[in-house]
Amino acid sequence: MAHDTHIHVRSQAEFEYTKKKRAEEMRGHLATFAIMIFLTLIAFTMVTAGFSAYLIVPIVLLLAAIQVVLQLYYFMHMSGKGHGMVAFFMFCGMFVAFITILALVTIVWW
Amino acid sequence: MSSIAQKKGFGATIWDFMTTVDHKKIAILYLISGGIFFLIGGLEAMLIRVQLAKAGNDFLSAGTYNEIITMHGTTMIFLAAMPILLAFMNAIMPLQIGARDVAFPFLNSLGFWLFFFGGIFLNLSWFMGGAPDAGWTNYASLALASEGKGIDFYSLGLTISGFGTLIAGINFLVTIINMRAPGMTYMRMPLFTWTTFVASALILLAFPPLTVGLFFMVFDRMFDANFFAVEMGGNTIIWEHLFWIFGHPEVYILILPAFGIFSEIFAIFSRKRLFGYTALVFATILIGFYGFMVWAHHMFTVGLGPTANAVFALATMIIAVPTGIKIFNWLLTIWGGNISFSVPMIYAVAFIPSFVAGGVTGVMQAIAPLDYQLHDSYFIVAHFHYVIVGGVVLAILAGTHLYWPKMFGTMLSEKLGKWTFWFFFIGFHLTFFIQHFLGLMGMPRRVYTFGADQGWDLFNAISSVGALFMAIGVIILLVNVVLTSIKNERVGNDPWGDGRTLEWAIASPPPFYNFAQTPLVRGLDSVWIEKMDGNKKGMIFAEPLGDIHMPNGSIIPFVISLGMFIASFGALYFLDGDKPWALAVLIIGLGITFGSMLLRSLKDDLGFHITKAELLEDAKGGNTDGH
Amino acid sequence: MMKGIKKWRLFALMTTLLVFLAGCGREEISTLIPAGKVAQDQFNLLILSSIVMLFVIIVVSIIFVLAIVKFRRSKMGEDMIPEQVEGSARLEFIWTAVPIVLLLILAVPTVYSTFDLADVTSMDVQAEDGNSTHLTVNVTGKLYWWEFEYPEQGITTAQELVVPTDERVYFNLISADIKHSFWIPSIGGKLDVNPENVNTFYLEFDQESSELEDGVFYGKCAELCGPSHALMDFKVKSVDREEFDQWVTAMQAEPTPAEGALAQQGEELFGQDGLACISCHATSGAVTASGVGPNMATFGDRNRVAGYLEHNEENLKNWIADPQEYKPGNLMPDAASLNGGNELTDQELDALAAYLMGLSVEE
Amino acid sequence: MDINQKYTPQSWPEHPETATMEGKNKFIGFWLLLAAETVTFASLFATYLALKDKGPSGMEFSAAGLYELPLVFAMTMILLTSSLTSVYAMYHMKNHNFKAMQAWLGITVLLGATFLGLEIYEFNHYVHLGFGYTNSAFSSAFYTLVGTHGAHVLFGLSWFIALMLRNAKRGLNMYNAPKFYLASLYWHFIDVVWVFIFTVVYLMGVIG
Ligand code: HEA
Ligand code: HEA
Ligand SMILES: [Cu+2]
Repeated sequence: MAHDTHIHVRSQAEFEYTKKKRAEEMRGHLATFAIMIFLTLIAFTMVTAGFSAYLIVPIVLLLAAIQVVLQLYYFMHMSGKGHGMVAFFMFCGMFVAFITILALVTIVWW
Repeated sequence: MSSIAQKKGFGATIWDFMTTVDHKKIAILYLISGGIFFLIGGLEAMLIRVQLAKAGNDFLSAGTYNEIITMHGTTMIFLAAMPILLAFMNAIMPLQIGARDVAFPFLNSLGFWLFFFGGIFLNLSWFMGGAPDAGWTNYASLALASEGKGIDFYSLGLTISGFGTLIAGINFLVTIINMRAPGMTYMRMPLFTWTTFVASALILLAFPPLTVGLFFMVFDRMFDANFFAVEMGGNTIIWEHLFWIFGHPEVYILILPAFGIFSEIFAIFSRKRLFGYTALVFATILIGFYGFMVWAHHMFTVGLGPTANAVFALATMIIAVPTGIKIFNWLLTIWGGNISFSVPMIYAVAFIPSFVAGGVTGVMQAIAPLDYQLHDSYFIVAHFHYVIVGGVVLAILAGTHLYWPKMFGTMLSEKLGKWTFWFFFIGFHLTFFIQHFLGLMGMPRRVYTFGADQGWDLFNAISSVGALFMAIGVIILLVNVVLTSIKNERVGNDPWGDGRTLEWAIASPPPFYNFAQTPLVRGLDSVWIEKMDGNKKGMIFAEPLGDIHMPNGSIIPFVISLGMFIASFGALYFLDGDKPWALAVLIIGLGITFGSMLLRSLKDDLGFHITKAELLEDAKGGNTDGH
Repeated sequence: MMKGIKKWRLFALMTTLLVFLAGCGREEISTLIPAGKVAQDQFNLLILSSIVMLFVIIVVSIIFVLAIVKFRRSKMGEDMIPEQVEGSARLEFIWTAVPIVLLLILAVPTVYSTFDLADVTSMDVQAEDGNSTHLTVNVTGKLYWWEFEYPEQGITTAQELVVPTDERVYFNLISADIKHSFWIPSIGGKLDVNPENVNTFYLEFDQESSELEDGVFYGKCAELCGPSHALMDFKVKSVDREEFDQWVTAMQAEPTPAEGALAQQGEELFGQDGLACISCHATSGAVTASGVGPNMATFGDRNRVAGYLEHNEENLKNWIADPQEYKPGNLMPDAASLNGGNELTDQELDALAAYLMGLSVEE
Repeated sequence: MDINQKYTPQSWPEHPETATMEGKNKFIGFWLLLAAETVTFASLFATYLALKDKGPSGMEFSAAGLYELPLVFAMTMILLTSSLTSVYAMYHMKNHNFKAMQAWLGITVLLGATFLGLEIYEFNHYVHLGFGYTNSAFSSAFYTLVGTHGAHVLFGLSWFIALMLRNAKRGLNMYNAPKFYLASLYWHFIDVVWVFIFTVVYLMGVIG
């Protein structure tokens, strides 16, 4: 642990390059955000518009799922380098979450 | 017990342990407190068996009996078996992967103290108006109706110790993911490390539902919430689901590390590489995975409907396959080996038929329609003691003998060890084998007495005699520990002579900084590889000798946990009205906890360095504890 | 049909074997001596699975014993280093495949039986006269006693279930308080008695209980429900259909007044002007309301006092005087508290006992 | 690692949050905690769904009649935006621009606090309608689920504030960079949970 931080000073070109890359990434995040707002709008409008519940429920759930994927993969960088184990455990967690919810909505009230 | 104890005064030793963040010392703390809880749980088991020794016995009253079985189950599972396994994980796993310490030494200590205070809190219920009495499963309708504070002790105590366990689980996972020595790929990790990994993953994902369930329980009982209050629309089956979503993975949290310990033992004492290492690893992962999909097999009689019952029955049966893979790979490991029957190996060998017997009754229970008969009968009690005592407890006893030299630098007596084994093993089968038939003969579990007219007298009496044998075995073990510590004959790195993994390449007990130089791992069973290559040291190094960075000890984890402990008493009583002090206690307790957390985050604690010179000095003097 | 009988012979053989092994549980209560279709099905599953499990254990044991006998160090020599075998794909395949096959053998009857035993579709089937073709009993679990209501017959009894033999009897189960579980081991597996929902299943009684030594099957509560969980027993009388119908008729009739001075004094004490026991305990079988305490209409016919004590006046009097002593945590007030704080005299207890023992619908 | 080591944007590593061993450990450990939190919230959601609209006979409240969508919509927008502002903060953290990071974090905190205020207002409103915590199984489950989320928001806010104050004078270094990063991860996770809350509780509640 003693030797794990050696300081690496980047060349100006390297530095400019990463900076540009980051700025681009940030624009991507802005777009992601716009999509999330848009999805939320759709969800709320659908409900207020009063379509049939059979139509709305699957769609709003799908929209929520998309939003979550956006959050996890873009804002939280879950696809980034060094996130292999992270993704694995998050998926395990989601799996357990899923069966828990499935069980309690199906086999509690008979 | 160790050399440190003799050099320092008693007070200083205590302080040392209270502030330690060293995984090896924390392991000792886990072992001692888990051991004491095991004795308490065992004592409760003896009381159960005395009460049931004859029909119509009135040794214990009905209410007391329910408290005792509840505390027996809870203590054994949460406060004895799991912590003792955590002790071995702490002591051995970082050494096996060649790490300097665990990923979060501070949290490691916090995890221990939370478990410890949670356990003490739970057991104090005996002296403060009655222990919990709704069974270790604490089913909601009974728990809500239970008078007194017992159930609140249960909920709060398990919440606290549960947080401790969760922290330990995260800590081990990160350690294994990040801190492996160079060359220690996942598929070169010793099996005990693998099982630690999977068990920790189960802890990570199984404890949250329990915590949530316990919160509901607290809210329902103390704040008039209605999660389980039927007349207010609540539903008690929710508790059953949450409990078992936790509860079934929990039994694999117990058995997987036990499998790990036995895997090490089979290889060492057969002097042979584990047969089908890859299969063993994947079987471990599969068991962990399936473990989450079968919980409703504890609820076959609840009335979930035939579809749910059939699905869960089939899912449960599947677990027999990976478990069988393990059993047969172990058999093939000893097959063609050169078996030395030292005490750990005797346990390992005895484990196989015992556990298989328990496992196959598990599969019988998985047959849902048959389980309608077996459920909540003594057949179940027989099943789970066969897997737990025949699996987990045998592993704990084996591990205690196997790793005692590594933890304390001296060997437990082989002779007394064999006496313990025979008493315990015979007693175990005597106690529990016959309980299968009691169950089939119609005896329900959790009955404080039974009438003489039902034909269960003889078998119960035999069962109680068996328990006595087990107690004698345990007492011999205690004698063994005391005598060994008095004699204190020091041993070298590899006292069993056939060590295969990294923990056997380091001094017993290891210096507080573990490996002075991080080892380089060249394959599975790295020490064995080096030995076969004629490298006497048992390892080669991945780095030159240099300064080592170490974390400082800290009393803060202790204080944080103490604060929670104090606050729990306040939480227990502050709604009572007649106890105005309770609110103050609650606030003071929380104040201590949050204050010390704040202190921790404000004060930078950057640790210290051991210099190369000191390390060289150490190596020369053979001084192992670094002081 | 022939084939079926042959199968039964094999099972009978195994049965004797197992019963022998089990040191013969009592036939009133042992799952090993099934006395009805459901228990028989479950027993067959037990035998089938035991055979499979025995096979597994034997295979493991053989390998195991051979290994530890053949490869001990005393034989192999102190210094011998065994070959470090990595594994074998073929063996892995075998011990994956064989257990799967064994499990499939178990899986088929498991699924079949799970659905079969849960099949209550014919419960509400009605015969031409508008009555349903099968008997239905509503069971309510209460703190340490059982109530059995026969909705179509309009009668209620407690603690002792009376059922006809050789037909399907359907049960609706619900709890009035804490979760219980309804179990008659020799007749069939248990089903939980939850506070929030009605559970339904069926049982069949193939044997008349009068053939048993004790004259009744034993039933149990199988789910921890408080201090007296162990004592929450009930009994089952299975009688042929004719006798059952007679019993129903007798239950529906007005109870006959108590005979004899002592019993009449007891009736007085039991009534509103005495201790008011009657406000919790009905004494007529012809009620459908859910009672606070057990219905006493059949008390004299019972096999046990309080579900588990021997059926005699002594126990009855002890029980009335101090119910908490016999079933801790039960909801019956002790006699003194009903009597303005005074203990009942022996004479009063005698009277109550005489009255209660006289309550009967069987002749 | 030396806590007093000063960095320039040039010497600041590309992934400061995982550049040290401590950072790496914290990073993985925190994600694991989030996996556990996922299961925690799943248990709460599952219970809520099982108990939705369940209460004593004659209960006057139901999800369809109770919830007020405009308020929830406003809360959603605010929280989503705060997620974006915390992304901005991390953007500047990686560029080693401490001031900008603090500023964006400040905005995040303000948005979060507004959200929390609205939630408290909402709860208060329901309670005044007579929909108290102990009213029914439904009310207990609702308040516990949404309230647990609220508690997470509160904790996230305190965390941000503590970090901002503690490091105001020190600036960014390798010791606190992982902490800032984790706090922002936590914030995103809170947002993820909220997405499900507004979908499953409110939207699906309103349509009945
Ligand atoms: C360490 C603990 C542990 C372990 C490992 C297990 C392992 C298993 N358990 Fe057990 N169980 C408990 C602890 C454990 N259990 C406890 C504590 C309870 C009761 C809780 C309570 O109610 O208080 C319980 C209860 C319990 C029930 C509920 C019974 C009831 O209450 O009605 C069931 C039902 O399916 C079950 C099944 C199984 C199965 C199928 C396995 C399997 O994992 C076993 C697999 C192993 C083998 C099968 C043997 C080896 C395999 C071979 C040699 C291959 C060939 C085998 C075949 C083809 C069969 N268990
Ligand atoms: C890890 C788990 C574990 C372990 C190791 C054990 C170990 C034992 N258990 Fe336990 N048991 C459970 C977990 C465990 N049990 C659970 C979960 C339940 C269900 C509870 C419930 O229904 O809610 C249960 C229930 C249970 C019952 C059923 C009670 C009932 O349903 O009414 C019985 C009855 O025989 C029993 C017996 C025993 C015995 C004889 C041992 C023996 O193996 C114990 C051996 C140990 C000793 C004998 C130590 C003795 C020590 C001394 C004598 C020294 C004392 C001295 C000092 C304190 C200094 N257990
Ligand atoms: Cu299980």
